[in-house]
Amino acid sequence: MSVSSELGVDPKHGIHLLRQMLRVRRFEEKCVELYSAEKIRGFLHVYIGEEAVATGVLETLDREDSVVTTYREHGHALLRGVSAEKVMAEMYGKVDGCSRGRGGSMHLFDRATRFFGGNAIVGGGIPLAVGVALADKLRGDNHVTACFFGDGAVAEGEFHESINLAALWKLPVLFCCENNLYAMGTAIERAQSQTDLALKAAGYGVPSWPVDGMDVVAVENAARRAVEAIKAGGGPYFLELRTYRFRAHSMFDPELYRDKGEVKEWMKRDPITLFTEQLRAAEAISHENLTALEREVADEVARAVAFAEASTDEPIEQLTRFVYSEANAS
Amino acid sequence: MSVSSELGVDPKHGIHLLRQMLRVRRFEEKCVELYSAEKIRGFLHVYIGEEAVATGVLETLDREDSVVTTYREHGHALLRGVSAEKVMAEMYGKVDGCSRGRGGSMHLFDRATRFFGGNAIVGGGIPLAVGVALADKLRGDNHVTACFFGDGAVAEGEFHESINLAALWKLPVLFCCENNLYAMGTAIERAQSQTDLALKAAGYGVPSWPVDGMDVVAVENAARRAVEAIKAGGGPYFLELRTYRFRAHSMFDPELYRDKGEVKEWMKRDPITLFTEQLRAAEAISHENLTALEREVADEVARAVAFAEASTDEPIEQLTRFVYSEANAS
Amino acid sequence: MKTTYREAMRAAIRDAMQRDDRVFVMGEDVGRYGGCYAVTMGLLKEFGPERIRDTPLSESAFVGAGIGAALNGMRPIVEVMTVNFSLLALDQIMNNAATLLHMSGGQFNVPIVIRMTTGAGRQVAAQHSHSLEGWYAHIPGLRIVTPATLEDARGMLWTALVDPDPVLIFENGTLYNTSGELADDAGAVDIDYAQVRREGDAVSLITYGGALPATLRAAEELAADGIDAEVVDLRTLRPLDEQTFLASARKTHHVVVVDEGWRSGGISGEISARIAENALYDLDAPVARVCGAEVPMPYPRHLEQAAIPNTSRIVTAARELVGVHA
Amino acid sequence: MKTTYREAMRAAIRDAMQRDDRVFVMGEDVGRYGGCYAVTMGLLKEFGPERIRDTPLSESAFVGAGIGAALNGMRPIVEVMTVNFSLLALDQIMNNAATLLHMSGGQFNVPIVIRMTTGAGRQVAAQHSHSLEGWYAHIPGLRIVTPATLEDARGMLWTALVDPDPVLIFENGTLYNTSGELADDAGAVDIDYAQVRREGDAVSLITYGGALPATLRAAEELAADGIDAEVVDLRTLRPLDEQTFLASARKTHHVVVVDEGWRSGGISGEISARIAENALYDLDAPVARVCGAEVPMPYPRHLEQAAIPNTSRIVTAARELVGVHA
Ligand SMILES: Cc1ncc(C[n+]2csc(CCOP(=O)(O)OP(=O)(O)O)c2C)c(N)n1
Ligand SMILES: Cc1ncc(C[n+]2csc(CCOP(=O)(O)OP(=O)(O)O)c2C)c(N)n1
Ligand SMILES: [Mg+2]
Ligand SMILES: [Mg+2]
Repeated sequence: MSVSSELGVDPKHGIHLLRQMLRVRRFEEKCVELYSAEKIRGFLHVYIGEEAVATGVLETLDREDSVVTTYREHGHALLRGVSAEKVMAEMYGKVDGCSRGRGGSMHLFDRATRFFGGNAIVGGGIPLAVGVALADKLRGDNHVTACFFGDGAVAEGEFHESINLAALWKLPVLFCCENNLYAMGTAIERAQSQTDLALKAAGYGVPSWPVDGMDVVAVENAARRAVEAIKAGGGPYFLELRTYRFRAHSMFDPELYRDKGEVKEWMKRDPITLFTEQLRAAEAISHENLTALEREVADEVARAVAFAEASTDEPIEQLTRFVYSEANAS
Repeated sequence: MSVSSELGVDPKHGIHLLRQMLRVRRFEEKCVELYSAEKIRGFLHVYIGEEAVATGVLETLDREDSVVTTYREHGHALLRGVSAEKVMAEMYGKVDGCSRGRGGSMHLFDRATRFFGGNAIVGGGIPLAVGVALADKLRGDNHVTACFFGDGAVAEGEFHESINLAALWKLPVLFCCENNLYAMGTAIERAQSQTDLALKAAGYGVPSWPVDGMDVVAVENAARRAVEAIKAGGGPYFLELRTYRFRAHSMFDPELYRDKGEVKEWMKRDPITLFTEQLRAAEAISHENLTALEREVADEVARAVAFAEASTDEPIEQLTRFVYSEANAS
Repeated sequence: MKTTYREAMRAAIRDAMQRDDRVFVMGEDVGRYGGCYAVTMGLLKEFGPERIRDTPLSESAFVGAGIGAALNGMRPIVEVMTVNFSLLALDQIMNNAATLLHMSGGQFNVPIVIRMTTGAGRQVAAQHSHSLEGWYAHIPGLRIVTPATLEDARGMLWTALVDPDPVLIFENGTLYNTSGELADDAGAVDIDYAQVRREGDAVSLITYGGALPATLRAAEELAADGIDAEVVDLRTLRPLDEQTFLASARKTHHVVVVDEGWRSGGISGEISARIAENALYDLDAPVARVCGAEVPMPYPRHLEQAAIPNTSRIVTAARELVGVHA
Repeated sequence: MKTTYREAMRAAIRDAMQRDDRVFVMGEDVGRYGGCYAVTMGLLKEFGPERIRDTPLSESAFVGAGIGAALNGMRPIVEVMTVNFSLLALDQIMNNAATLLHMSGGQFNVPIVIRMTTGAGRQVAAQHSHSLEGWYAHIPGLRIVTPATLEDARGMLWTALVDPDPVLIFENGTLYNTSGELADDAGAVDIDYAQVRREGDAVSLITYGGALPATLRAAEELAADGIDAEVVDLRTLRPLDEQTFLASARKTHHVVVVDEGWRSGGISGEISARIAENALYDLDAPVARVCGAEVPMPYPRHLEQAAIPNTSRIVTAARELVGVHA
């Protein structure tokens, strides 16, 4: 594939990356609207500003690889190939949702794409990822499990136990720390005695790099390098993906803990704007292309909403299904 | 105090250190005997081989400092000033024991000496130590809390959460990792992806040194340096005290996981033999002194056993005392 | 004075901080964020970061640190954001907070207060909707309290802080916005006794915490039918104030236990068992239970509402009980 | 064939490892040490370190990793050395193992087996003596089994592994040395039903796990007095096989529940409540409970023995029950 020198990627691939980021952005903007309209309820955590991270990383995975993520995972699900329809129906709590409506925003699951959820306990998904990777390794399958978690999760004991286990057993786990500098209202300086998170990985002998999480190409390149090393049998890798959350932590957050100015400053590095500009500068994309792209994405979102609206509620009589497997119901 | 050049310490102090180590050794040797005689029951974990560690560290603490330790803590209690009588009575489960017989070998407690136990959940005492230190700091008291735990505990999430908290809040905690190379039957290489434990501390910005835990003077010097730094406001310190457990993990351990040869090799570095030889070489102690010392220690142990034997059982009617504080009993 | 449950809790914390230097608050986002449920909003400014301490996401360590600080003379209020995350600290709670006094032969009591939000009803799905206060009540050494009224939100904290032993305060998330009148001089209340919130003689509805409002509404509905229900608010789940609910059972001869927690092996079974042990011959019918459905909480509103006790299920249960044997 | 409970468990593991490649064992000291209670002794040599995996002291991570491996097609047997340490893994157990199937709308079942030693009686004091199997039985999504006989030690594991959902096996530490005859072809047994271990018509003694031997001895003593006790071994604490114990209650009209766990809020209350709900009018007396004393376990033998159900307490309770109403 031809790589544009200014761009660092093949222009076609560049447009693909942009489309992926846009899909996530527009989908979530709609979610925020739908939250106000009370179509979506409970907790809603959007990824706006952080799209380059999941986009770059997930680009590097194969179908047989696996993904474990957090409650801020709409983007990850879409990028992994779960349809916007199914994700939106899930947000609505409808029976056609990717988790049959049982999970909602924080618990997107999809077996077909090896998307192991959607975990809302901070750090709670990390041991699962280690186990998924262990199963692959025990079977002799050469796959990677990408595990996403926030800077906040790094303080949890489970992170440490898990990375040690993965390193000790040389498991194919790609630890993707989405460092958006805050855990709810707690800035990383108030949560970590050592804020250079890459140093944590060193304590386990795990190779790690900090990556500019606002640069989708940088993320993709770093992830690709890591995935290759993992698949070559090198054991786990840790990527610290430096990014920023443009919106509130959840829909309940009054955002008292950070300056508007700080947010504005980061917004100048909006990964979508940045990359669009790069594509424009490299003349890889025209104004018309962009408009078409936006229209395409808007259509996808509209279809998703229509699908969710049309989908039905699970009958109340089915409340206690899926507590035990059906053959095993008791 | 005059420091003998070969010895590295004042001879008198050297004899004191030797006595302390001997007190622990002879006490525990008796415990093992009493276990076979079924006077002591349950779990019994002896510290034989590791005495230089607690001896050196505890030497550096003041009365107002605090100690939190594990289930392998007879030595720590004795060295901290809990009487051998009270410790032995506790091992017997008698009412005059330092925990009134309720705790047994793994749960020695003594408020008077700020000995906060005796914790039998691996890693479980570490957060307590952080809290004890936090209380001191909040009150503006310049004291240190020494927290002992094993190499095995370093794998527990609680260790990481706790050292981060202590470092973040610059709390006066002395983390003393008793690295005896095994957690029960699990060698450190099979538990830690990175066996250089000092590197762990670096991940939190906590200063750390490995120390020869078979050399009581080296331990004392390292601990003193750390305690001084902590009291000067430097926040927590981490000492990796390299030692070895000469006996089985507990009285139930068939020791299938290590070579007799390895144990023999380490026994050549018996901290008591080593230090006795040093004292002899420096002519700081004579054969007669040694004999007298042994007699003294034997007497202490004998008195402890007599005391424990003479002490009574808690009446069964008192079974449910100390579930709630007495004024609060319900 | 008009206030809310949230404000009453906050007033209680402020009051305690002012009265006793040894009191401090520690937990995730209690400071700069203002508290996940805004209970501690404004307190950072008032008391500073030493006494309103934001912690990292390290439930086991900061709960354990609270226990250690309590051992060493402080009176910590540890906020675990929600009961769901307290599972990460359960070892500290059960193996340290609840046992240290006993293991040390009475030497080391643990005067800690641990607050947490509990319960379902806000569509936050399976991992964020547990009602585990009844489950925690199984653990000797702990005191478990469940303020359900403004008075208790305002008054239980100080009593809990004065208590020499660990007290866990469970605040049902659906209650924070409850508003009403509270006496200007409202202060400490006991944490020993259940309370009859409504007198009646036809049926006893025994409940606590988040289920109290629905239970009181059910009593009103029943009254409209001529069934005079007594509502007992347990308030403290450990130790249980057996006398109060037994007296009610003896009076009404019919008992419905209402508990948002899962039914099997929950506190509802304990209450039923105690009534059977102590007042079986006073009953005109078996004790009935209206509990949470035995399911990890689903996200959609209609399923969630079907999974937790609501007024109509309580009314139905009471009617059946009284009807059958009336 | 003469065998012990320990050997029967080991045979069950070996058998499962041989039958199914997806089965592996993971836990602290299961390999080189040979298992804290020697259950896995020798298996490392037989199956190698990939399938008999020693883990670091990281309960949350290795239990979670077991769950992840189960999600991804394996059939892990995770050994948590004792129930006391399982508290560190409770978040993984409750918030993942028990909920993933539901949260994923039926997509991700978790075919994991978690074994742990439980119970008191060995003088290992408060932090090492919990009996929490009844408490775990509160959690929907889990199956809780408590093998108390050689047959069950030999047979429950395979059935648990075939089960598509998480099964927790609680092995009472006092049972490991139990020895007796086991059929040479002993194999899988159901994990659905309680079992009557001794028939009788005067009183039902309902129990499980570590308390079964003392209960059977109590039945013998009672028989000497002419009181013919029926002993029901619950075997599975979640879901409870209500029919079996209700049938027994209906037959004997007198019930004593024997449970090593703490009394308040334990499984004993649940059983009492279910009997009240379903068979109240068949009873001649309130359900009695003989449970663990509500105290963190003290170290001395005489106190510990006084804290757990023993034959004489069971006999006394049964005599009182039958006597009063005979
Ligand atoms: C164990 C646990 N504690 C607390 C919470 C509440 N909570 C949800 S998200 C969050 C912040 C997590 O921050 P981070 O890991 O940085 O992820 P981010 O939200 O920034 O993506 C907190 C405290 C939780 N869900 N789980
Ligand atoms: C949380 C927990 N898991 C397991 C155990 C069982 N156990 C007791 S001691 C021990 C080994 C601990 O090793 P280490 O920390 O190195 O201390 P050492 O015994 O070597 O002094 C284990 C696994 C325990 N007590 N607590
Ligand atoms: Mg973050
Ligand atoms: Mg060790």
